[in-house]
Amino acid sequence: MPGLEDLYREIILDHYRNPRNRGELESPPAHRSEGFNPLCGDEIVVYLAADGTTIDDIRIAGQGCSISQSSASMMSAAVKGKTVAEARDLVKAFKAMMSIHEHELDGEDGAPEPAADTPELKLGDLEALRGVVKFPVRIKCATLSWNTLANVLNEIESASSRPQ
Amino acid sequence: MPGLEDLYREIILDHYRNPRNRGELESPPAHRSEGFNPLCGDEIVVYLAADGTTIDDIRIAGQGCSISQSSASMMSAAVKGKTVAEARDLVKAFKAMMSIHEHELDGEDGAPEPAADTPELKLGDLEALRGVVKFPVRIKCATLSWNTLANVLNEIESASSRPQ
Amino acid sequence: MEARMSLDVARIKADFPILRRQVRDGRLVYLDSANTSQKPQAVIDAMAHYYENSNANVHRGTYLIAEEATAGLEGARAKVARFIGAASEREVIFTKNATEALNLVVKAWGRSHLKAGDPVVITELEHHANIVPWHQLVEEIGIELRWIPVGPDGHLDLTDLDRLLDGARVLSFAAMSNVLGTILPIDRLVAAARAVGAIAIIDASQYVPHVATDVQAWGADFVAFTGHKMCGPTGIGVLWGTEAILDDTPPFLTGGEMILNVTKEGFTVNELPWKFEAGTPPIAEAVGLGAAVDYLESVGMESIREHEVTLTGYALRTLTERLGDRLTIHGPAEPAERGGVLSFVVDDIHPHDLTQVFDQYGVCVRAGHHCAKPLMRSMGLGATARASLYLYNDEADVDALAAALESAADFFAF
Amino acid sequence: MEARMSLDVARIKADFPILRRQVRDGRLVYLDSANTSQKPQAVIDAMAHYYENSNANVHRGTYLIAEEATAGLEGARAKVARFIGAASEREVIFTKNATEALNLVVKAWGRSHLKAGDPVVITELEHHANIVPWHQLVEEIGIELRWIPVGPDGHLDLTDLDRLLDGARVLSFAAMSNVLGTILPIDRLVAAARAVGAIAIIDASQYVPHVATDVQAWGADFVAFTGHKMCGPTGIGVLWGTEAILDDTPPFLTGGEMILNVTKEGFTVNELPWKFEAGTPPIAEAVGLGAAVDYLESVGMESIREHEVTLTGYALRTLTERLGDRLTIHGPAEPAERGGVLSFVVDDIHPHDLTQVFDQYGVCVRAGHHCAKPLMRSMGLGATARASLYLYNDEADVDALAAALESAADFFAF
Ligand SMILES: Cc1ncc(COP(=O)(O)O)c(C=O)c1O
Ligand SMILES: Cc1ncc(COP(=O)(O)O)c(C=O)c1O
Repeated sequence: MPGLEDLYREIILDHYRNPRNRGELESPPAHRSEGFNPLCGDEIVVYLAADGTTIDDIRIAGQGCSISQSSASMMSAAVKGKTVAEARDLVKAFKAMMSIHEHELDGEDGAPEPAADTPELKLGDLEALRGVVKFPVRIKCATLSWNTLANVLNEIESASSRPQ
Repeated sequence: MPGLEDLYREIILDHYRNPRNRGELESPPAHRSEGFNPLCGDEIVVYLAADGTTIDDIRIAGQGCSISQSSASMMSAAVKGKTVAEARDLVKAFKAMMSIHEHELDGEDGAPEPAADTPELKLGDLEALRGVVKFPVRIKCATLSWNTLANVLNEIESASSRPQ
Repeated sequence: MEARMSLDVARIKADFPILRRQVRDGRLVYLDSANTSQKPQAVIDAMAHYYENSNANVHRGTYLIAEEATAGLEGARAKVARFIGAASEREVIFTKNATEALNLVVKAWGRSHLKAGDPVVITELEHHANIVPWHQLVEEIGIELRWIPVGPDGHLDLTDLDRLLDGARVLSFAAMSNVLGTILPIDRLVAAARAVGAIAIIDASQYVPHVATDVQAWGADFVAFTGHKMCGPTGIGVLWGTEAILDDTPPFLTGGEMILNVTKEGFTVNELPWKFEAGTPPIAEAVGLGAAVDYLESVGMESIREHEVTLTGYALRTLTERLGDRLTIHGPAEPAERGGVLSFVVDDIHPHDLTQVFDQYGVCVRAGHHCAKPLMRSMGLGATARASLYLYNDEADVDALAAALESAADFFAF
Repeated sequence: MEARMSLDVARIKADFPILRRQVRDGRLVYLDSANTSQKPQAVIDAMAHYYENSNANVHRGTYLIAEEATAGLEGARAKVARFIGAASEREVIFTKNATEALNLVVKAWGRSHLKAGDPVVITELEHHANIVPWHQLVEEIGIELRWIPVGPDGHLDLTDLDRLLDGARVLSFAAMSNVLGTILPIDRLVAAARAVGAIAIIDASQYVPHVATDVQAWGADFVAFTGHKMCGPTGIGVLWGTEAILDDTPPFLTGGEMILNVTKEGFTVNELPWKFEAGTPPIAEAVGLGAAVDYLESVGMESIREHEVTLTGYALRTLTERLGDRLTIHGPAEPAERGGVLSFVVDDIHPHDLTQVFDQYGVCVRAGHHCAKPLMRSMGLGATARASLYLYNDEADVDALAAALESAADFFAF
């Protein structure tokens, strides 16, 4: 589709057609969080099993467009087996790629965040989503699963910092 | 003042400078009602003594512009000694002169009310206020005391229809 | 195939400057009027003319342009009153949009008249604007919210209506669904509400722009709609109510304009309609809405409706013929029973991806839940694509949509 | 006498098309900007351009013009955020006017945080928009409303401030009086509120259009103002709040846009700022307000303030010299302590009669209580005439007012 090559990369369509880690986990013990894109109706549920600080398993449920589904699929593949801290860095790196700099007054002159804040990580397959930035409306689709993951990670951290 | 001859007739300025029936009545027994023009801040208080169906005395307090004050002054002179029913007719006739036809959808094409509704009364001095119609904002000034009077008349009627 | 049309759509299109715009190397094909309508030049010019000649605050000034501004605002009110068949312009309240109008009803009338356990009946196809304010009353005072279900044909399922309405204090419903296009059985619903002593509230946001409306004939208590969907500007909506119920409703937003008197101890409210209009009203927007009413009347609401029924029929046929089984169009099959709102899904292509492809062809269609999530859930859908028609659309627009659909179907056919 | 002016007012006047209008055989002398301001061509054109090129609903569409419309709305929010020194545009909520903004605070924050007996402190010079919503809370939950008095010099009388603030939960005040022009001691009042743990609410409706504003420097919790007084359109206002307090405030109006999810059982709110923006927002109005901010910044808020101080001084001198003892101008005598809002009375001539005569000369001045009846009553006045200045006024405008005043004084000198 002329004009949409940057959006619909082959690898994205592949993840959309064959989503990885699709399904549910029993919760509890797994952590569970829902995310909504109020604008187009996408809904995502992230199930995450972490025994200690490692992400042992992750599953994705819900429905959405090719971008939100493929992003979720790639995200699940990328964080599975990683530590919570590593997953956090990935979230940051991914959102930075999506041009989202938190706590920034993003007017036209908003200066980009210092690079120091943005972990230099290999995003691998996820790089394919870089083209989404040219389609501002779709950024919310691409980041939906990541924001939902971030909520789960927060939950895990606050649970582990609570006195047992 | 060129352009304002129709508004500021000599008789109006006379009533403004020398308001008739200015003051208060002890209430009760006199009826009392307040009127506000929310647009320019005019306030009027009408005191009315009616023993039976005749308006024995009427007094006007409050403050306002030349139009609202002179209209109130003329109104008080016109209704003093009249019956409640006669006063009602005067209210109607005066409002008709002010181009106010009640319960009319007053868009541009709003047909004037049938003349039958408008009692043919000699308005006397009050005719001097006819020029106010050319100054739509001032119509509310001119009618303020009349609306307040109408409230008092309603009060009297509902009181007299109540079982003693 | 050229269907007989009563409107000269080419001439109407010329009235809307945005439709001359070229996007992505083609013309703009605007098919999202259920979301917001485009504006004719006459409306845009009326507002510019107001600002360039008569801008002043209303009801306050004692000078020429303030009188002109007041006449502009109140003249627009009279036009709207006539347009919807109100008994008097005292019944026409300007709000900022339909959402504020419905919130006013719920928060001013509802909070002062309802108590814990009082049943309020709405339908499953309501827009969030006619749902969430009621949810707030559930939380706040414990009213009971009941839902009239929607059948698979896109019509209300009224089997249990009597039971649902039993003891109800309120029946509130959309005159036309913004997702399915369904025109609701307004007379029957209002009569059913009356029969149990409930008040009737109609969200006519999708109806007033498209079908000649007579609020007195409906016999409801409140009717809400919004300016930007009827060729008018953003920033203005309308609440109509009978004088009786408006008199019996306490003020909502408060401040300037809506008072007769304020002291340190309290306040007295102004008369209708100003009692419900706090602060500086949307003056230029009212002028624009008045011009929109003039425009719609000059075209004729009957002709607009006829045109839309014809074009909806054409769209239903064309899309089905060209896309075949892969396409599902939701809502009533019969054009006469619906407005020109077509929600559809294509197998294996998410609506958001569909509309992304459409955009490449300049075709503007919305994808999502259309602010009607309970309906979407009851239909088992996450999202639909929704094309919606208005007086400036023609068969060429529908053809452009069909072509874009085919192209998307090809692209995503793996 | 030609005072030194930093603004090229002749050029500025040329930016405002309405000021070219001839009324009653003369030019329009607009001296009612405290009521509503005039609009520069750039603002009028920005809105027309929006409707002619990019009109679409926001946050919903997946096509080009919907993205442009969203960028227009959110770009305007970013401009407003910068203009008032907000920490983030998440803190900037678009309402329909300042009145809605203040009602939102009272009805959403106030109703959920205050209880019977809680003291709320306001001042005697408030606009009804910062009085009547509190009266509603007195009726509804029995808060205690306390009033900081105003002295004969037009300044607050702070003698009893400590006692008034004792136990207070809220201090809410106007940054600048719309009747007297008084600039309130903002820093001192916010600090006093902080010291007793009260939240601080500032009605900056008369301030933001005229004086460079830094809401973070003020350190208040909420700040409200209105678009139409700052060269922007009608139909839009702004509520600024700190993220902390906005997060701690339940939603107010509800419906589309402000939700994340809706089910039959309840709803989840969207993030800031949309949580407080229910329904279709004032999109074109936001675009217009953004253009107004651009315009004011291009002139420079410092220059505007300097110009107004100079012109206010000129007006105070000129009117006093030419009218003598018959004229009383209320409010602070020192231009640096006030805005260009001149409320005056002339012995034996009611303000409404004064402004009627002014109108014959094309001079637009408001007569009345200016939506501040408690202040009027405390000053022993029923009404004043109020002339108010803005960037497009010059000495010739003041001279025209003085001439009209003399003529009125002659006419009514019996
Ligand atoms: C001090 C003050 N507060 C609030 C308002 C209300 O503004 P709006 O009518 O735009 O809501 C005004 C102006 O009318 C004002 O002068
Ligand atoms: C049926 C219905 N009701 C209410 C609304 C809300 O209108 P607004 O967003 O103008 O308040 C809409 C449109 O969004 C609608 O389609």
